[in-house]
Amino acid sequence: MTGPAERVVENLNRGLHELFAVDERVYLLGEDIADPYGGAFKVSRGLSTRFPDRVLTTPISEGAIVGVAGGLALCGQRPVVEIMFGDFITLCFDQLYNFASKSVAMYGRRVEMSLVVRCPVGGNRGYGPTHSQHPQKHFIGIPHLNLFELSPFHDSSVLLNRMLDLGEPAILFEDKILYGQRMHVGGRIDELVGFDFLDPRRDHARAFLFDQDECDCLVIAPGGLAERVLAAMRELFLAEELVCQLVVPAQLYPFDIEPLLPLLTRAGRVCVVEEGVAGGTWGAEVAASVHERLWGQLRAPVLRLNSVGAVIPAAPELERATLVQKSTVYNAIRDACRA
Amino acid sequence: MTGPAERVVENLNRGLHELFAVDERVYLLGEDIADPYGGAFKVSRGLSTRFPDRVLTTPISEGAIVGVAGGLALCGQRPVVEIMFGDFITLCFDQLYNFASKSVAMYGRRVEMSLVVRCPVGGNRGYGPTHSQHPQKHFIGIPHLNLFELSPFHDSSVLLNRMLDLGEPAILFEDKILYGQRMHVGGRIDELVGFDFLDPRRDHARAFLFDQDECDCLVIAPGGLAERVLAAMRELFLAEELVCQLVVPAQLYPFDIEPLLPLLTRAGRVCVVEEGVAGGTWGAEVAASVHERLWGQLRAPVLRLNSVGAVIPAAPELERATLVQKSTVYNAIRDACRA
Amino acid sequence: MSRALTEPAPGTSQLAERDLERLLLIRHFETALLRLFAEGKLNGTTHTCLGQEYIPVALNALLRVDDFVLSNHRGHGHYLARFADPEGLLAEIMGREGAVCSGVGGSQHIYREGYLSTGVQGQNVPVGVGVALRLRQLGSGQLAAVFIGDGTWGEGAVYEALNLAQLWQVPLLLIVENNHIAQSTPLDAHMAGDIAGRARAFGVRYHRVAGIDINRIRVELAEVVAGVRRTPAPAVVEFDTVRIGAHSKGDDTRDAETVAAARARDWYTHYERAFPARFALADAAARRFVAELVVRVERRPPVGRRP
Amino acid sequence: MSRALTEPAPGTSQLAERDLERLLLIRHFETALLRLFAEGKLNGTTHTCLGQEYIPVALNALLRVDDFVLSNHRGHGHYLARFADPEGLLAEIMGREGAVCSGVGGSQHIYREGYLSTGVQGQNVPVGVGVALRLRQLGSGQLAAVFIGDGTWGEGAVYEALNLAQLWQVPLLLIVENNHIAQSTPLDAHMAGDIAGRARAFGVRYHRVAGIDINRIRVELAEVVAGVRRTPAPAVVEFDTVRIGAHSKGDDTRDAETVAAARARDWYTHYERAFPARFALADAAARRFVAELVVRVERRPPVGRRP
Ligand SMILES: Cc1ncc(C[n+]2csc(CCOP(=O)(O)OP(=O)(O)O)c2C)c(N)n1
Ligand SMILES: Cc1ncc(C[n+]2csc(CCOP(=O)(O)OP(=O)(O)O)c2C)c(N)n1
Ligand SMILES: [Mg+2]
Ligand SMILES: [Mg+2]
Repeated sequence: MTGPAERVVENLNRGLHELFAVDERVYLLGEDIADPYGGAFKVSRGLSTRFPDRVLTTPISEGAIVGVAGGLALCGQRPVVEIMFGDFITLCFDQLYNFASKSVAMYGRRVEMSLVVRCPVGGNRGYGPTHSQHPQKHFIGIPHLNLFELSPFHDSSVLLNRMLDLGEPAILFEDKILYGQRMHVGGRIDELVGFDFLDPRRDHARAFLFDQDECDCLVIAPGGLAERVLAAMRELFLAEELVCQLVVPAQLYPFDIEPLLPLLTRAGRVCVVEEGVAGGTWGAEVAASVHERLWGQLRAPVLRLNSVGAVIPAAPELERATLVQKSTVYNAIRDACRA
Repeated sequence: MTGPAERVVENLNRGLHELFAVDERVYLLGEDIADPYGGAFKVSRGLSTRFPDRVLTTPISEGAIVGVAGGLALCGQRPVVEIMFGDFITLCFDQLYNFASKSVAMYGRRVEMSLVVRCPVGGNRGYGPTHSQHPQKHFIGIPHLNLFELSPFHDSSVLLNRMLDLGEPAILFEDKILYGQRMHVGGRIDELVGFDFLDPRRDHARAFLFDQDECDCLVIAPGGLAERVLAAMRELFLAEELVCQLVVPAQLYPFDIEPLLPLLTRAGRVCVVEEGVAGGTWGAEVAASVHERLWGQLRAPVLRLNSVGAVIPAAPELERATLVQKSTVYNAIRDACRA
Repeated sequence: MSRALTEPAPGTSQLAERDLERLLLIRHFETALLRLFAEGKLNGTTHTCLGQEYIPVALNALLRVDDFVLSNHRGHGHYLARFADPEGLLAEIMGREGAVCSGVGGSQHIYREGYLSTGVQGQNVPVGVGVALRLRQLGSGQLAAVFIGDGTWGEGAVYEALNLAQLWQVPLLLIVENNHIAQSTPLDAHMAGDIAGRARAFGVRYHRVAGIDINRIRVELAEVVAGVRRTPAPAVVEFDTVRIGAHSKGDDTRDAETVAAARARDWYTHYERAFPARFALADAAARRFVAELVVRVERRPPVGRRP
Repeated sequence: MSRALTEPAPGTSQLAERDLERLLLIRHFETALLRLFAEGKLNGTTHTCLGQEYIPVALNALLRVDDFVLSNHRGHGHYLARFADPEGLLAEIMGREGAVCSGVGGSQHIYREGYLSTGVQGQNVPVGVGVALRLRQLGSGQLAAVFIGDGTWGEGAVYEALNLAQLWQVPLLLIVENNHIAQSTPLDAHMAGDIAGRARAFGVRYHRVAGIDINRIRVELAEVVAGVRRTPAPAVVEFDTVRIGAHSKGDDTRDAETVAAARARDWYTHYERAFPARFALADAAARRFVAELVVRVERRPPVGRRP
């Protein structure tokens, strides 16, 4: 491999291009996704030019668009929907909860419903209270609705295919902060940190410090937090000689804890990090599962890190102080391990 | 007290009448709530006749109705919204998430937003997949959005006042199965079981077996499950000599665990029961908190009971087998305590 | 018998045997449901289309077998007009073996190839646009037929979908059964303006059907439906109709006068008056058929019972 | 100078000093924002109303101080036309002390008594109906003025709210700034039919404003606005207008011709041509004022910085 790796947004864009090229059943629906605009975050660049019949730029009608996707899925097609800001997926809740996911099973037989809703989420970009949230947790635990999160470890092409092969609706949450970051490839992040996958499906990426066998703290975090946690990991090692490992799952729900069990058993402490605010979170769910599966084997309860439980302010310094940052992770793990 | 206690639906109806009579800022908005129909579950009976200007029967526009309530709240009024079936609160998600709750804080100062959304929820009534769900968990962890559940222990008049006094939006989930049940009053449920409250605010009702000091299992469950858990409690005692206590909180989120700590410390086991399916639930959140607060003091991980993770079927036998029943609670607690 | 009762009432011409049978099947099927409810043999909710049966029966002849029908909460008639399967539907509603959706869906959630119903108002319109979008691409002349009531125009989803349908020129036939009431709320309390205006606002073709004569309705609508297929383009067809029975089970709180006015428009009475002898025969046969069907289905074991 | 440039352009009459000042304040305020963005001094997003400034300035004279304005994502002009507080708004957008919402809301989420903006399309119409419902009950002649764009008619919430507004006869003034584009999507790709038809579909009074002459607009709308208060009843007022700049920051992908056509309708050019001397003076003053304002606000500490 020569030159720097692709940016995440390039990887995602390429993944979509590949998908469209090989599968005529794939559609993209969303606001302002047509060229030359190519979507608010440029993820759909070039698609409408190459595949004009299957790339439909829409009015501002999030709810109906997901309904349309449901109709296409019923006809055996494979629609992908882009919600411009994940915060607006609130407007699609009914179609996802009461129609698309329900249809898989509520008619007494399995009705295949392949559809993916893509949602740019997250803060640290100064977009303010209604354009910066992490709504993931509100969609957990809906039968037949699958949740994924974009990551710099997981190739988008593989991921999108996997999601569309489920025969059930899925949401892909894409932390906006990722778009400009580089993908990690080849098992090596830098001279200090490598990565591999814990399962044959390559669902769980695991980043580790080279030449360190121990693990003071196993951190579980979705893709958007990877860089912040990696930075904290490096610093915890260099400044505190604390060894962390990071697991980044592609699929958040249903969550497959099995491949993590050996690591969990060996780790002194377990920490789950999310950018969303606490309360009914994915992290709480993971924590409860870890407690159940490792009862009596953990040194301390799972450390749950979330952003401050408040509205996300627009002003940069206020926003930074509200959201989980590298320093949040660093301080919490240091304190927990030193306690 | 002579004669049987009020039914829960009567208590709720009376609570609303009292609210309207003393507070001119209170409104009720909802579909088919006007007399003589009085709402799909008859909760609003008589209100439109007595207070025609403030009881507004609406078109089928759940999203807009909650938006209207937001506007009234901005003007210092105190709207109550009835969503005919809680399953349709999905249509109000945006107004609750991105407007009503956000407005309390996103303008940099506190903006009082008193509004209550009432949602009949739950199954065991044969209404089928889209009219029987428990959407509570999807609303947990939204800053400034408060979640409550109706119960046979908590007087509705007190509860509604408390919710409207928050100055923040709140949702009242009302398990439909409760409407026809009797309120519990006077600290006594029957010859075997009594109840009291754990906190001065009377948030946490606690039901206990008379003359039993030990507690083999402390059950935490929202109001809709109270009768099922009480029935299991009686049977566990009579058939297995297992002593349970039941805590029914009125407020689900934010959840105040403090008043429960003494009980939790003394109980051998802790069990959280919900009718909703597993995954990102209130129960997982409570379990995670219990594990954190009682680390090293519990005999076993918190036992989490949920309905089968599936769509809720319409046919009575299928539905019964899917949802948490008395027998689910009985069997799980017996097995856990005998393990 | 007076002349008025022996001659066809205004607006009722001779029905094809099959149409009369279907009409009466739906009527007696749903009357039986109400009886079963009263006897405590059914749970949940059931929305009968008493008074509206002629709508799906009239439309069915204009639909192709490969069209996709998206029905709503009041869908028994839509189903029975399209499929000769009263047994599968009754079993579904009663939760007995042989249920078309294995008892999971119940009255409001039915699916089989080319047919689907849902219980949440407004949902089916955008879904129908998605189906129609696909059908447009197939270029096969198929259409998506979506049923909604007047009250469902309260839902924003309907407008979002109508806008998309017209922008994308998809073959969507939006059938509005305007029975002038939504549950307990009369039309003028839930709708400002009218349905014609709503279609016009989106530039969507609109046709209003006032009568109950099935043959005439088909003539009236033939070109509208053909246009949806041919152009393709969406169309809104509004039926001015009446709900004779309760919204669900026995929850009718309308005053006697209103109900009487609705009953006066019942196709049943009109056809009975128009063709008394023939009608009586067919009516008795349908009654008998349904009575036997109920007995047969009731004898079956509940779905999901493990022996 | 040619005659065409010295005489008032068609549709521009003498402006009151205050109106001209406000127009130019908004223009230079937003131009400064774009500069700050380009310099990397602002984060997130900012939607300027370049070309549309005359709308809130014209309307403001028709609004009472006790009316409630519900603005949207493109709200700087709405705010500046109503409140003499460019400093509070700039501080908000820059995240500096003195910010009208303490830096929490930012460009899209502004609140002060009688004024509120939100960043999610369509949300403010039902909220406005709620406000208007309360104002109706007060019987004080106050109204709720809600601003939306053409693209926002994609949201079902708008229709749900319009239906309620007309059913309940509340004093809602729905102001539609139709700049023929939503972000990157031209009107004909996002809207079937038109806005007039939509208002008519709900029986709501409708008025279209084509020109940019502030005095004439006020005359045109005086009776419409008075009617909203007096009856009370909702009304839709559509402004046929142009977006001169990008949707947000620098994301304009329109072709040169389209942008040129928009610029040709810019009130700024027209007023400049009509009253060159007076305009130049006021323009220079506004420029200066904004430049100084930026310097002043930039010097302030960021909100929330703990010393
Ligand atoms: C989103 C939603 N809100 C409310 C309901 C409850 N509900 C079922 S049918 C109905 C009335 C529908 O009226 P209309 O569209 O006129 O159809 P009709 O019942 O008259 O056939 C209502 C309010 C629902 N099913 N879905
Ligand atoms: C629900 C929702 N969907 C999408 C967006 C992103 N967005 C912001 S402004 C805009 C275009 C709005 O167009 P229009 O209503 O015509 O107003 P204009 O920007 O032209 O003033 C879009 C799509 C949003 N803010 N809210
Ligand atoms: Mg109706
Ligand atoms: Mg626009």
